[in-house]
Amino acid sequence: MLPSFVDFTMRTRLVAGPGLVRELATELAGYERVLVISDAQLVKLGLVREVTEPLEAAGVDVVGVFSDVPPNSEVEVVMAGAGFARARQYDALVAVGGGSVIDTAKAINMVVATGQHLLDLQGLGVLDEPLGTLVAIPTTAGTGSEVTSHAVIKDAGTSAKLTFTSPHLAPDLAVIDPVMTRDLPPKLAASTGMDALTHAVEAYLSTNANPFTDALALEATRLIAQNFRRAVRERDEESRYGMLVASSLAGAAFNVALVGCVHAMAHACGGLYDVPHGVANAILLPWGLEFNREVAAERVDELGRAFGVEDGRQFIEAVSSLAAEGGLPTRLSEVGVPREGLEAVAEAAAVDGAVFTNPREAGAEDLLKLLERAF
Amino acid sequence: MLPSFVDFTMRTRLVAGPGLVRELATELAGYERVLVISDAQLVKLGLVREVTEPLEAAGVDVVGVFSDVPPNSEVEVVMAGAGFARARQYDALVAVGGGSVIDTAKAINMVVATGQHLLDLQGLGVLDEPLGTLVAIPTTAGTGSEVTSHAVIKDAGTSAKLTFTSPHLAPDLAVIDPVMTRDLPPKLAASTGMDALTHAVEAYLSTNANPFTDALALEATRLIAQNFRRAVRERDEESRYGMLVASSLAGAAFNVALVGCVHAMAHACGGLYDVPHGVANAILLPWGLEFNREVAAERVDELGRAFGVEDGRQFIEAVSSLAAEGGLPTRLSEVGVPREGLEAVAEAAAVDGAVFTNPREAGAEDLLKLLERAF
Amino acid sequence: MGVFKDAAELYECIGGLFRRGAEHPEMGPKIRASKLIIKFQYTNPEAQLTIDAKNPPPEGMYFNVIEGENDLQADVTMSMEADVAHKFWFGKLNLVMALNRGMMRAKGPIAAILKLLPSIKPAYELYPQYLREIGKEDKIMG
Amino acid sequence: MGVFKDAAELYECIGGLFRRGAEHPEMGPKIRASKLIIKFQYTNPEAQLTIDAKNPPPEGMYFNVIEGENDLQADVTMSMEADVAHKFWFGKLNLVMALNRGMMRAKGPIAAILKLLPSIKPAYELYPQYLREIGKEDKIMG
Repeated sequence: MLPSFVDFTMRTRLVAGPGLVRELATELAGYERVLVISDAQLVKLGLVREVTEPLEAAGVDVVGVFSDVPPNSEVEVVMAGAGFARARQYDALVAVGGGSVIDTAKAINMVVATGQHLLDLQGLGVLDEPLGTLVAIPTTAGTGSEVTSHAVIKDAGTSAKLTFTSPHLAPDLAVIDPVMTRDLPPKLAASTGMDALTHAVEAYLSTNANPFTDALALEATRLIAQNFRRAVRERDEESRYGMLVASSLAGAAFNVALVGCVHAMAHACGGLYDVPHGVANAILLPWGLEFNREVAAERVDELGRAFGVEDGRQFIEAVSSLAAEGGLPTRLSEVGVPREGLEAVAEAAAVDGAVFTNPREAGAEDLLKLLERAF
Repeated sequence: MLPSFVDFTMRTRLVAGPGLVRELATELAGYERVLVISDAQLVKLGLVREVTEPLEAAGVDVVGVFSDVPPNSEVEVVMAGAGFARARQYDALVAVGGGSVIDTAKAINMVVATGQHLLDLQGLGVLDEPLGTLVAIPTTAGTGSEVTSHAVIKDAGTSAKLTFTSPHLAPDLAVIDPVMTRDLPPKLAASTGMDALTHAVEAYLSTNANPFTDALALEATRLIAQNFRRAVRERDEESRYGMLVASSLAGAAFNVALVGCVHAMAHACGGLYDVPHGVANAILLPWGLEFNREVAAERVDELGRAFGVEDGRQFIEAVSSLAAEGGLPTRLSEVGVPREGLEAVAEAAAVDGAVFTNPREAGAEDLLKLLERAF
Repeated sequence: MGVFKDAAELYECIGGLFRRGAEHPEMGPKIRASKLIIKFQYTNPEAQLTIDAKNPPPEGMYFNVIEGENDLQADVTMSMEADVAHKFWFGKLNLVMALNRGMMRAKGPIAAILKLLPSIKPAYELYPQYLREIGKEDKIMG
Repeated sequence: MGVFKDAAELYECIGGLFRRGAEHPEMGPKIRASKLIIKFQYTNPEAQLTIDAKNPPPEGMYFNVIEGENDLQADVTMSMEADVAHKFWFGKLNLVMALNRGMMRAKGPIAAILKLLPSIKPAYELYPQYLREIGKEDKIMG
């Protein structure tokens, strides 16, 4: 049965290939001055140089590198980045980094184009006009932000995670190249990989899912099954490439289908106890699957088949062992969430936007039960 | 193994749902004056009114309906349509029709925006700037033109089919509603449906295929297997909806992956002997599959599994019987291609653009053998 | 054309629903607790309703309902066609989907609005009931 | 930087290849038969080569190869970076993909160009051979 309403687009043009960052100038033909957004660690590792050197060799000016983006970007960082950008002349922004860097670049792009403060740009459908050209080059295989129209930025004052959504936020170009994840530490490869898998799974189970998002989510699941272990342990180019493509596929799926209760709980664990997003997803995904299987058994089976196992039950087991093999914690008690905090996590998760597209209605009590099991 | 270069985008925003054309004004919020491109038959059947009445009820002006598009549109029709459009003030073009109508609207959009003659706009990457807003509402489930960046227009003078390709040609919005195929005669439902299946199959086997296009092509194949027979025989809303969504999925896949030798031969049969495109595809698809299975056995098996059969061999049989059950001719000899014309068809197909992305190298001699078998 | 012939009718129907909500023993306190000022901008017909749960409400109500333009600083502004709003209050519109489809635009912290969603569920029964009471059965969606 | 230091070097290498092609017993007649005028616009360095298979060719050649600007009316104009052209003539670039990726732009009937593709295959061997002959081994792609 098809859903009564289907909606899909992927505004971002994605190009992927080993060594592709060296050809960025070709993809950016017509652009002469780019401004790079990144973080200090990536500058240190030489990954920013992997992008800027070939650009400069091809005659494109790199007019500045804003490398002050922290792991969870904040409103003030965005405003500082916008100031940095305004002081320079450029015709394209190039984000080199993980989700935080890419989201920051989206936000900077929005602040510069509208002339407004970031806090005044929260919402859905706030932007009327296209923004400046934005290129996203991910250095983790997880967030999918390189192809989504969402950005999440923290308000340091209130600790709230602010959400920005607009079709105009989607990068114009995403460049996927495994060279950019060559230095990814195994734990980060594992946690970001579990984030990508969670995107695929929750997009597929979402009440907003449709044949376009289903197709991409299943393909992402397939690629993750084939590449996750090697990308964490052997870190060879082929498996890292596979994980990056999988992450973008999952991003394109959840960008439209949205996510579900696992993300709702992970957001709450992150907001209240600073649990890294991928780690929280890895811990909670099996429990969320168990919970949703009650109403979506066939779909969980289908995910299992895409993953290369026989059914949904085996899939849940496979997901658990994947996270464990990736060296990730498997219990909330291991990552600093106190038992007495579970109720607050459940309350916050029950009103998180993600919970509204979960296939099974999930109130605070339901979520508390899941959190207790995952504790 | 992932391809060494992956490329994907779907610029068009697609929305689909039964009854959705009645809500077009919601999707077009901010637009006040639309110009409709269609054909006389669709006007007569009242399908154009299905679109225009709710628009007008919602206060959107329909400033004109250009309904002179023939089944295989021509350069002069486009230029006349562009003249018609220039004489009116509008802020969006709405194409209501099959592939010929949608391609004509793309071409009119291009001529109006650039001020050039259509013949001067042939090529790839010719357009530098976005065109005006274009909405495509398909009335057949086959061409996928509502989501592609291609247009094919006939040059009546030379009988050549001219190809126009640019990301800017892709419609901004595709509106998929099964009400629009309610009057589709069974034979046309069958031939256009086989066209959609051929898009999915050839995109999946193309040398340009990638995980994004693979995912969409397999999902299209799945939906066609589920809906084709019913959409032809019972013509119920659900199966017509399924075929329309499948056709758009296949369109999004082949828009990037392109097609193969079946299309190359079908183009030649159409150009030389006026064989309708979907009919030619239906006749030739099993033979093309047989030919390509030599180098892509696993992929043909995978298509078979998506179709709901066990392997590639069964898939080829299923494809043959599907066309026959749809009441379509199964031999070139039945559709006006003379035996002595096969060589010319093979020669033309061997230099058709589509043949360059076929997984197995296909010269004129190879194609001639296939055409003889299909004769 | 649209469901409401003019702003007055919209104020009578949706405004009336909001006033009922402000007196509702379940919904009232929950919306009050949000301390939000939410503006609803309608088109076709043009109209504006404001829920003010920040300033002190009138006697017997948990929050203020204001018709027409005003100078209050909204935390969240929701913009939509009046028909979309009408549909929404029957529980017949998925808010997340409506926002994604661009049928509604939200300016401000959306999370704050989503948090209220579970609280306003009683309104979906209240709306048809209220329309019947005021003799507007013709507007009830099946 | 790029493969060719200036237009003169590009004319020597790619222009030279074209002139060899114009004498080639296999490629020459096939291109001649197309009767096309094809302009190649290069950037980095800026340069232009024209294959004119419409007007009578010089003695011993099947078509004209013209360096630099000219007033001929091209049937097809191909625009690309000089480095992309260099790569193409080693057979290392899928034309369809290059066109899709925007690495090459083609103005005019693309079908006419695609039809020539099978005919020009010998050029992919000829190019490195020719570069070696003129002492430009350093430009040969592995």
